[in-house]
Amino acid sequence: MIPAAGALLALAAALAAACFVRFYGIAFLGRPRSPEAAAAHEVDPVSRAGLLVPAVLCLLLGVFPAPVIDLLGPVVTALGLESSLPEQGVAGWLSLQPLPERRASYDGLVLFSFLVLAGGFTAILVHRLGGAGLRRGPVWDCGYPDPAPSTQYTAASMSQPIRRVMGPLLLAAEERVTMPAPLDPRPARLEVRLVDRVLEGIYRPLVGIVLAAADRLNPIQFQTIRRYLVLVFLVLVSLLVLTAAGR
Amino acid sequence: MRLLVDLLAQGVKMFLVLLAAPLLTGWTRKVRARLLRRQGPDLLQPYRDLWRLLRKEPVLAENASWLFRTAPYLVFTTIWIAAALVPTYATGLLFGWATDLIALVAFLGFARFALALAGMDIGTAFGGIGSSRETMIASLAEPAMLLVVFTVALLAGSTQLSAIAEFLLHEPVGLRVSLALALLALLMVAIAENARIPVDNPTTHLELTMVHEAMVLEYSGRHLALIEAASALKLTAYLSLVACIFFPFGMIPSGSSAFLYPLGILAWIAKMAMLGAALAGFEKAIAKMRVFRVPEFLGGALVLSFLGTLLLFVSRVL
Amino acid sequence: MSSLAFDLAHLLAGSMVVSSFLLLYQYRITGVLNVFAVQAVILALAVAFQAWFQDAPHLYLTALIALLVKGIVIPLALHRIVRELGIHREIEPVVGVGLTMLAGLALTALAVLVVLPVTGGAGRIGREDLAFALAVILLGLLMMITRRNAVTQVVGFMSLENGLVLAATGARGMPLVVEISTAFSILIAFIVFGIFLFRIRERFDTVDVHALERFRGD
Amino acid sequence: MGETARLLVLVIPFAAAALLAAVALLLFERPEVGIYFIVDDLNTAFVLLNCFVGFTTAVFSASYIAHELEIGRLTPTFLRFYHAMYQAMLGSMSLALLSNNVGLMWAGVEVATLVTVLMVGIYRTEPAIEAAWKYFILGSVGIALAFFGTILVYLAAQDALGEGMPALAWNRLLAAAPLFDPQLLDLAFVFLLVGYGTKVGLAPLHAWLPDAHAEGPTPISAVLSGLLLNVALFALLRFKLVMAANPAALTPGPIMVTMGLLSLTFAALMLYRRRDIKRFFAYSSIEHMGITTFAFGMGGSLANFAGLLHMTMHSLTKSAIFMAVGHVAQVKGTQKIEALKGLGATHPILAWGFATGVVAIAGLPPFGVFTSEFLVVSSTFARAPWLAIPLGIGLLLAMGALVLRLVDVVFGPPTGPRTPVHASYLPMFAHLVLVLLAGIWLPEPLVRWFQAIASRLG
Repeated sequence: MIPAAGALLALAAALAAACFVRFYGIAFLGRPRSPEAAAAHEVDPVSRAGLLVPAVLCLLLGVFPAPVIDLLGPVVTALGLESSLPEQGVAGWLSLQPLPERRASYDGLVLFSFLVLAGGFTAILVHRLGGAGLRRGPVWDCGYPDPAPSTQYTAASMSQPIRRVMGPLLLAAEERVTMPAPLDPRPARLEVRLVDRVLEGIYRPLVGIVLAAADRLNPIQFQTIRRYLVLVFLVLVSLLVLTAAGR
Repeated sequence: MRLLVDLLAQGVKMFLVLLAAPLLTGWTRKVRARLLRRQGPDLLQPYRDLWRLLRKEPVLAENASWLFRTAPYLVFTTIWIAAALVPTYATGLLFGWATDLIALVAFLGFARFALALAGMDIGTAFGGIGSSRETMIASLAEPAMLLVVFTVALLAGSTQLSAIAEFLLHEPVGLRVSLALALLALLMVAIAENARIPVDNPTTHLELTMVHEAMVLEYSGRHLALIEAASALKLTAYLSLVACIFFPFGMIPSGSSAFLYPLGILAWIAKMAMLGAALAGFEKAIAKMRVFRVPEFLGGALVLSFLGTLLLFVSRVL
Repeated sequence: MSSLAFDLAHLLAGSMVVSSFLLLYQYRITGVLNVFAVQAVILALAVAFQAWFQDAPHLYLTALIALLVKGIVIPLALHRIVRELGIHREIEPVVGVGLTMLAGLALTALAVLVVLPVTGGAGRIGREDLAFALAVILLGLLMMITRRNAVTQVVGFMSLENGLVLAATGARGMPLVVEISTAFSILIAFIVFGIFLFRIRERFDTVDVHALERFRGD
Repeated sequence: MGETARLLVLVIPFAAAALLAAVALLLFERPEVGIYFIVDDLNTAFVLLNCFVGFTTAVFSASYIAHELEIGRLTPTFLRFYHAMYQAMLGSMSLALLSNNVGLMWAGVEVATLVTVLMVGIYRTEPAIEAAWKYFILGSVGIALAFFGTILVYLAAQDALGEGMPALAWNRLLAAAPLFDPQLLDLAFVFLLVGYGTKVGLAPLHAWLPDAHAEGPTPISAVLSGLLLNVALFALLRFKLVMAANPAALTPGPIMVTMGLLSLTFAALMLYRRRDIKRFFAYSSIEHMGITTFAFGMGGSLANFAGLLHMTMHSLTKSAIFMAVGHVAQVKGTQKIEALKGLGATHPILAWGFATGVVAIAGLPPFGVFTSEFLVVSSTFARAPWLAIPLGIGLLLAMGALVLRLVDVVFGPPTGPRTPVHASYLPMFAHLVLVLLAGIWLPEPLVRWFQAIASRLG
């Protein structure tokens, strides 16, 4: 069932992309949504470096995967997994070959250099042909006059299409839109109810059982001394009977 | 000398794709118009549009950030490389092994990611509409696309495009149901990805229905030119992908002499024209769907591709 | 001689068990105290006999301690406390007397069943003493279970300790150290129990274990 | 606070320190085995642990009791009574541990019980009285049964070792064990298990433990759950050794394993409904004693090693937690968990000490308790895999409850008084550092020492 797993992986990747578009878009792009956001300013270089260094490392790892994989090879075999990736450095141009040469190969370096070359070429060509002029003007927005920042898409609205598609399946999400009567000035209401199937299905019953058991055992704490002695007595007698019967 | 020829062949392929893309869009518009019994725009009209846009000065919104300005270049370059790496008229070109199908899908995914971000940058409602719907469509299209890739890769034994093409060219594959299903799924995904009629109308500016257009609403001047070129290239990439995998006739096997290349190019152009016409015909035959019926459409693609893989998987096992 | 000695030991141990049954039977608290005193006297006799039989002089000392402390001092002190606390009233055992008696019988049978096949090694008197001692212990425990009043619970505990002393003396040559510690524990038990009773009385003027348990620590 | 009281408060740590120093000497030079006293691998470990925790708790109780005097919960007369009883308890526990004569050991445990009964009742409030009374009755019944068990062992040993003192000397008992009558030994072990089991606080016999911990002064709870339970378990182990030496006798393993599992699961479930913080940790002590008994019942050198390690870790961590709880209860003036919210905001050091303790006792990785629990579970897997399931479930239940309460107490909006506590954090953090150290790296000599004991434990 490798294909099914592959499809799920792709679905995961696509959803991750959607989630990061939403995250980056809401956080960094568009017009400031609150007075504090308007007053936001850049952080000090040190924390920016904290962000930048790992990002650059990721890029390098993407472009030169072979050396890293060679490093990880022995670790994988040490873990006892019998097959680690074949030696990478062999097929020139530092290309990555997860499987024997014909089956699949991907070369980070070549593609990245292609990207940079083509990008530079287009930029120069476009600037030479079309000039580098730039003019700033008010937002067009299909002619809608000066839209307020609140018309921007919020996090909930960004996820609304995906929630409608995936919601009922994964999260038992229900959306209810209550539109007021035609003449009624009251605003429409959108209620979204997300039910986490895993939480409801597995964890809540488990916790229920544990607490029920705890409640049933709880009275033992409040017994009289006499009843505790009965417990001691019963343990003693049962053990005696056990040893007597044991013979 | 051999290396030089190969390099030349690769370079020709890249620029051929670039030049052919606007022609393809022009051709599809021409066929669509013809089907509606009207004259339709000149074949070269897309070139003139691109040229005009290229020389116009772009007008940016006040709060447009650096991302808005760099996105067009990013999108255009990634799609151009993706299109360039799909084998068009010859298999086994110099940089053929540099990428395989999964990397290609990832490249297209990256372009979509950058465009969606750019769409949100201006902070208007339409940008949000475009990006959110685009991510929804992507989240369904990508798995379907990958399943198609798996079907083909399982059959051909490799995920490298040129290897697949060679395999399908020479091996007696015979009539396989899973290939037909994969073709259908790939077509549906191509339609969704390129924002063609049933999923999204490329020419419309009706706010509530547009997906791709909503993201690029704020672009103008040379940025818009790049975006338009990119979408044209994307269409070419998808169609040449379909052609390369499912109709590999007339592709020049690697290593043959340089004179055969023009023959290969001609075959490729014919295939492109045929597919373009088919696309135009299909677009005319069907009305645009409501946005929230698109998931069913793409769900159908997903099911088809999954069935394709399953059947193939089963048949290989038995 | 041995059969006479055996009979005498048998008689004394048996009467200890009978006194435990009597304790179970009692309704009134003064009755309980008196029967406890009687049991202590029987215990002293049994220990004295063991001392004579095993010709181990130190057992006489234990017999004396048992007679004095448990036979005389504790019952008198308890009588005084009971009079002070004014709790002569009826003490209704938790479980009906009939059932308690039945349980007592079962326990004695169990004690005999458990001990006799086991102690093949020790002399016949030792085995018998042990069986009866175990019976007295179990009956003492049974008494603590079936009584609500703090005083009768402590008396139950005391009769349990009587069983212990009987067992200890039954074992030939048990070093004196153990006897002293038993006596020592009885003493401590008495002091602590005394302090508690006073303190209990001081606190909430009743000795009914129920009153004790009104507070429910959680 | 009177001059004498301040002096007394200082005397007690020095006395405990002297005792610790004396005991530490045992490590290097062991007196030869006498009729009354014996010093072997097994009890040096216990004695050392006892005296160390006794010393640190003495340092803690110095500041704790001083504070109690200030707020008037204790009068100076009771101060002297408290310190006298503390020394008596330490002495009797050491007597019990070091005695070769089984009767003397019983007497030591008996005296320790009676002393702690008095200490639990020291506040003379209504709940304290009831707790002390309950502790007295159940403790005495347990001790009486244990005494009867000792008599039975003496009877079994009589024909092999003759009469009088030698028949009670433990080392001779161990040597002559194969000759004893196996059925008598089984009977004896039943009484010993029920008797000392009550003192160890195993599930059906545990009733006295939660109330004794909750109502007594906190240093006593720390010593009670840290040391007294270990001493009782030590006595049980002594007799388990004798039983193990006699092949014909039925092995005590299954009974101990069942009682261990019973107390583990029972205590873990009871944790969820406790509202008094000290009673909460008392049940946690029952749970950990259950795990230790389970490990010793399981048998085999790995399980015994794990049991020993777990007992040491438990007493260190639990006494550290009780020290933290003591200060928390003093500062907030109550022991109800609802009223102890937001400790992190008001008393950061105390909160972090408490949090580390609870994380350690819950058996989370870096700490020693995790190492020992891990060894117990892996040894269970090795010998009886199906037993590991209830064990695992019990551990998870307990961890859930502990972490739940931890969140209640340390985080959230602070409630109740914020008076800073001038407490001695030294002993608490000393314990936690030791437990952390044991979690990360067990020193080689300690491991060899424990292994030597474990192999002999059978």
